[in-house]
Amino acid sequence: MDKLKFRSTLTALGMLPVLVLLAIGFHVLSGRFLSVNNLSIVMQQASINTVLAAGMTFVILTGGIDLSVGSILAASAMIAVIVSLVPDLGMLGVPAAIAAGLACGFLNGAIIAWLKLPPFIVTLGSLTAIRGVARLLGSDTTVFNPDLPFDFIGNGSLFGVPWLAIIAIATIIVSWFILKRTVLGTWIYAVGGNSEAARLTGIKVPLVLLFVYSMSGLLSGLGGAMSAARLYAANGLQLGQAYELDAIAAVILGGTSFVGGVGSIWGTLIGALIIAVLSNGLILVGVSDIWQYIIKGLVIIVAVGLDRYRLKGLSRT
Amino acid sequence: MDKLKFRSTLTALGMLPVLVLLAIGFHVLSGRFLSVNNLSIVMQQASINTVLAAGMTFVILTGGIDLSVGSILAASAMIAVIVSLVPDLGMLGVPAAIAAGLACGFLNGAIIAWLKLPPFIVTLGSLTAIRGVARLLGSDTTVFNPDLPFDFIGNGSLFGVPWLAIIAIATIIVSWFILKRTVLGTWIYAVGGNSEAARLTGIKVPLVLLFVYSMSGLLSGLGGAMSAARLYAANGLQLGQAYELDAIAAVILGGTSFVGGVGSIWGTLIGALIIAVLSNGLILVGVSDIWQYIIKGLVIIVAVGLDRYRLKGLSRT
Amino acid sequence: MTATANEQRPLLEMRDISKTFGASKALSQVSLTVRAGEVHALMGENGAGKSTLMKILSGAYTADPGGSVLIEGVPATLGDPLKAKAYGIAVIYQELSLAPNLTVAQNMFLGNEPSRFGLADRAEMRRRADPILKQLGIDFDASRRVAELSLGERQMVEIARALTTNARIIVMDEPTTSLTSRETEKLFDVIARLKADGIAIIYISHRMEEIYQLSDRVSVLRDGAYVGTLDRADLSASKLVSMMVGRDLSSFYKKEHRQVTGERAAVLSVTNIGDGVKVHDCSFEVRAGEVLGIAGLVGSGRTELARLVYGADRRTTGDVMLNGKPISVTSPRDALDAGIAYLTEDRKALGLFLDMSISDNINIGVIAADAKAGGVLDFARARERAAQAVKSLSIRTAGTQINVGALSGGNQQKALLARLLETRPKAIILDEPTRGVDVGAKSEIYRIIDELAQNGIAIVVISSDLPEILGIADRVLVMREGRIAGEVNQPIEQEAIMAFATGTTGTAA
Amino acid sequence: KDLNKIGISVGLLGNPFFVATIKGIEDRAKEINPNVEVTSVSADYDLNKQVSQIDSFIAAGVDIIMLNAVDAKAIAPAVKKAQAAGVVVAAFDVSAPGADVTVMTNNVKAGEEACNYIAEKLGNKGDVVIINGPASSSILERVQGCKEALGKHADIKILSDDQNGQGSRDGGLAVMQGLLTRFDKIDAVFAINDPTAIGAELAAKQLNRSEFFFTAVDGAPDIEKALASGNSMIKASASQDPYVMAGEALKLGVEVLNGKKPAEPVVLLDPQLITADNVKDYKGWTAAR
Ligand SMILES: Nc1ncnc2c1ncn2[C@@H]1O[C@H](COP(=O)(O)OP(=O)(O)OP(=O)(O)O)[C@@H](O)[C@H]1O
Ligand SMILES: Nc1ncnc2c1ncn2[C@@H]1O[C@H](COP(=O)(O)OP(=O)(O)OP(=O)(O)O)[C@@H](O)[C@H]1O
Ligand SMILES: [Mg+2]
Ligand SMILES: [Mg+2]
Repeated sequence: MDKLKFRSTLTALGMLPVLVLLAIGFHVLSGRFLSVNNLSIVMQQASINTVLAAGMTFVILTGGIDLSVGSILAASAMIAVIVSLVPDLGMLGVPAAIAAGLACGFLNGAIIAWLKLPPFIVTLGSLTAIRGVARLLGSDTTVFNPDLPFDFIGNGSLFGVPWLAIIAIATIIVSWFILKRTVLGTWIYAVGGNSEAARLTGIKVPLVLLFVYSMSGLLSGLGGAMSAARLYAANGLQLGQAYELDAIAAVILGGTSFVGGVGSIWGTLIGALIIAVLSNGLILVGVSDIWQYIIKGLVIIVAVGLDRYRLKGLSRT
Repeated sequence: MDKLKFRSTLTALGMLPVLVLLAIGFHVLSGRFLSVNNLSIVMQQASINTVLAAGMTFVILTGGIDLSVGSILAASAMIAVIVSLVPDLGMLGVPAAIAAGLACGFLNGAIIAWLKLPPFIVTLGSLTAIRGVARLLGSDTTVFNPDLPFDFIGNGSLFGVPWLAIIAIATIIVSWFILKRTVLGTWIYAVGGNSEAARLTGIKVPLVLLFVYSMSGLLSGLGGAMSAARLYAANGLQLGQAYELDAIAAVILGGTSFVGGVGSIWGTLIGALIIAVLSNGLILVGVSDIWQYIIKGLVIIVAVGLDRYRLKGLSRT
Repeated sequence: MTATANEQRPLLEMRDISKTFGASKALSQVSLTVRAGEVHALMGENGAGKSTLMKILSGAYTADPGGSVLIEGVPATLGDPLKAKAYGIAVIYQELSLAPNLTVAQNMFLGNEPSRFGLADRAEMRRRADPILKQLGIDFDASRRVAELSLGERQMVEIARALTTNARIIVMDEPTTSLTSRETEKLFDVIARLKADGIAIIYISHRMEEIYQLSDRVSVLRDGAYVGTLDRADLSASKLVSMMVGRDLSSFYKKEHRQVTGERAAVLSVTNIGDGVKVHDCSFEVRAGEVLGIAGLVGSGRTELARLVYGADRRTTGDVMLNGKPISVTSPRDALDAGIAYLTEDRKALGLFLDMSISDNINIGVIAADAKAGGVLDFARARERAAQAVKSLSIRTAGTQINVGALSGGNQQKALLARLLETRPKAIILDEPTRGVDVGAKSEIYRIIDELAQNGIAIVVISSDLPEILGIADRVLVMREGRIAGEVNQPIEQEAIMAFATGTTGTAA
Repeated sequence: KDLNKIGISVGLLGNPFFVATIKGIEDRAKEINPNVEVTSVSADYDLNKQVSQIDSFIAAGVDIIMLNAVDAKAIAPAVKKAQAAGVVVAAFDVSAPGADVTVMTNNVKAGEEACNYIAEKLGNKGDVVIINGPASSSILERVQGCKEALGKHADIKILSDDQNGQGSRDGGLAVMQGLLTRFDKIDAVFAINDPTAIGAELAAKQLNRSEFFFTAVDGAPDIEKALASGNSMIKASASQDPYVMAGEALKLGVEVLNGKKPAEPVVLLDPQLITADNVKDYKGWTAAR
């Protein structure tokens, strides 16, 4: 029994040991990593990816994938800044961005759920199409608002904790609540575990799919607003390129299975933090850009390897 | 019986109707698309992606994924150009590139097959790490060789057919042969269809996985040589960025299932051609860059949608 | 009882139901009438269309237009599982439909969760789950994940799920295929109670004795068409069989002609094998031409034992010897090379390649040996082997190039068996070889087992079907909690086996 | 204040142009303090990434951030943040609003020179194609300069200016293949940078089209060879000197660090048009210095 308990604790911890190891390693090497200041920077840097990865967790739990998060982020950020330029209504930029993200996600979900097309192709299509829309929104230039009314989101902090980080944590908590405490959450896991079985028990699988892609879109929209608030600007072409890979990496590093049905949102948080710590730590240590690539790649592989090994040592199957 | 036959023909045809429709559409709009000259251009433009997608087909048939193809292509192209600069041994650039690709693929395969780590994370890691190596190879600059000894590969043609296209077709034929005519091919489908059952029937699943990732690496290496021959140059950072998405899109457009076990290499060829026709056709018609994005994205979705609809009209499930 | 049932208005009427899959017709104009409070058995060969008919009832499939379904005389629109549920129809599916990543309790209430304002009420779920599990005599915890359960245990969960809803009609599509007599009895108790409450039960099974024991009426399907209905009073084996197969089927499982003497050399000997978790310290040997039965309750570790011997899982202790020589088995490949073959109990998940052809499925184990230079497939040889196997095992199919997934259960099982036989094994372990297989195919599989034994192959048969074990085994080992609890020799008695299995007599023999 | 730590963030490392800028910065920095620690990172044209890098540089305690802004407008807040943390920001190649010093090529002029050359060579009459690139300020300015130059001549027609060659050989080749099929006659092509021009030239050679010529902007090493060979269709490139440019930016930055305000916060370096005739005197990006 003790062994069982110990094991389940270790499993739940997931990649946390790797994260801690990395943090300590970087601190030893740079002498600055664990300063309050730097930790707040890391949290900020992780925040947008965390929010995207939370949405991605929903999607991957159902066995799907959402490649369009970066493009949705770009389009929403454009909308956030454009709306923020409207006199007096500037604060509406944030809800506008979120609504735009939700709309894009809903569209993805509708096509996937009702037309039953493969998520990879659908979201690859929208990755491209929405990128085009994002560029169109700003006539292919940067839109900029130095007096962004909601800039506190991007650069302010509450009791020393950056707002960006607070939003990210709140996202994780809400996601956790949905996944683990509501009926909908169980359905999401069920659809990922065996979608045919879910259908046979009367779960409306299309609605569940619609929900997860909408959620991913909504959170990408939120990410867009966060990005706009951080940068006071948005650019339809450059913003969010390849963000889907980082988001997916966070989810998978966090132990969520690609085939769906297995995983936790806390794992995703840790995965996102690992990615941010790596990026920040390597710069702090003064590793050159080229070697950053190489080291980052290897660390990702080694981290999952360690994780596998750790679990294997415990079970025998 | 007749209806059955008709149906199976249609299924085998896959996306061919979409391809034909696109080609005719572009020809009507531009009046030039179907010229011999332009078709040869399209074939050339499709060729590298076709070669990558062929390797990707092997991988996806086993239920895996290879995100590192673009990076391997970049590294191999660097090697091709660097070796081509060695006096008298210049022609060795091509085998060197292929060998380098094979080595990278073998590494991916070894980690996936023996350490049993998830392919997405492993190849995401090598996507990053090998990108770093590619940059390192050229000390982060463009290497070029205006007198490339094997430039005929990239720019020459045989009886009017570009060498690039010939290589791509040859790759497809060899892949078809392996998949459909050899024992190994049957094993690949078996592993993708049900890897646990494959293990229980005595198939050495790790060796099969090792083969498919090695194959994908080898073909990425070939792609690198082709790219170098075409451009007389290589750049470790820029070359091959996001090529994995195009390759995967070609495979999935071609009807290969993401969960493995179902699909054909001819479908992949058609998928790659659709992507190339879209890119070329939209330029020919004079659509602006922004709208190219939007239209491309929508066409991809609509194409798969049409395909689904077509198959649905025939069966009732 | 039949008299009162006869007078009742039918609870369910299905009229002229047809179903087409692509180009093939699975059901044509089938009608079925079920009354409240009766157990209505549905019989037919593999592929007769029983499951398809039930899936139409449950809304998993939509029927072709033309037919109708009436519940209490009122036309019902089915066509989606939720609607069927609203009409009070619950189904225990043949192809288990559980989400392996969820817990037992979550699976039981899937789509039906006790909740407040959309929040899952776990306490309530447990409160409602526990009595149902107890009723079925389930001793594993409701918080276990289904992925960790054995096949038999999963089947119990599937049954438990049907009892969570207040259904008026419960369909049980082969609920006992992986259950042993103890679990089956529990199920029968539950069925009796449901019946008393006026609930109609449609019961599908290939086990004749269950049909005799349970059913009030029996309807028979053949090749997708309705053949007829028998009242309990008119029930007889020969009548049923001839309705099902359209011809007479003489006796099944005979073995008088086979005589195994103690002198024959042991082919497969296993000593002290164990994995430290589910199997401990098991030893046995099988002689040439002998059929060794392994019995035990659900979850007693029989499958695990077989997988250890076959090298599918890693063992921590023990040795395997073949023909007196120790062999090193660390993977299924090693076992096959040595001459040990294993038939899995879960043919869909662990056996067949459903998207591949029958020929490929039969040949997959030997294509490498048959291949021409360079690993090029020998199509002619493969075709020949497949055709030969289809003939000698009488696999009923339109051709060897169609997907194995399109075969009925019994024929799939024979195709899988054919694959093993192609490897020419010296010893063969059959795990539930007749799971979900109809009477005709069953007797053919017994005939094949018999032939193999006569050819001097050592055979181990794991089965939850006690009559089957009694019928074909020369000697029976009984497992309990991962250990061999005892051995039963001729004459083999059911009581002796059950006593060892439940632990009511002394320990290992 | 001493110069101990420098952080460099450029749009895309791996472009030889930026490799030269980094070398320029390192060489100048070593002259000032041989033990200086230089960290260079690539923002991959991602503003979010660049802002993160700037944050990390601030946390790492650098003295100067050498900034090649991914976005000439939107980088402003990050620059302000760095300065508030006491870090000097020196921009090069792309302007960065509020930066302590900025040294860049006059991109409008570069476009102008390249296209004046076209106009001159065509006798102020003909059909010109512009191969565009990613919409960054320097590229927008080059196209603007080019259009101004060509716009002066009523008989010069611009056939296409909205195709994106991605600023790479690869993209230039693919786009040019399409354009050549689309237009039967072209008189000249302006490519927004050298790799695009080289890729486009490959397309022309492949299709046996030679009725036109190319000009570009950059003066990259590969174009030197092309120009020197004499048989290239690329006739001119308005060259920049990244090594000098970035080195200059660092020098001015160090002055700011030492409390000396620069006379002119924005220094525009004039491009030099290199052609087959003057290429042998051109000191390229990779030249030893
Ligand atoms: N999804 C499907 N697609 C195509 N054919 C199917 C499908 N499901 C069933 N069939 C076919 O319909 C026929 C009836 O199958 P069904 O599963 O109803 O048989 P069954 O009587 O339940 O047999 P068993 O006793 O083996 O369970 C078979 O020929 C089968 O191959
Ligand atoms: N993958 C697994 N993970 C954890 N426990 C498992 C797993 N598979 C089986 N078990 C457990 O191992 C025990 C033995 O299972 P096994 O399948 O060997 O039993 P069995 O006698 O063949 O029963 P059945 O008749 O149900 O197939 C069961 O208690 C089961 O819950
Ligand atoms: Mg059935
Ligand atoms: Mg079993």
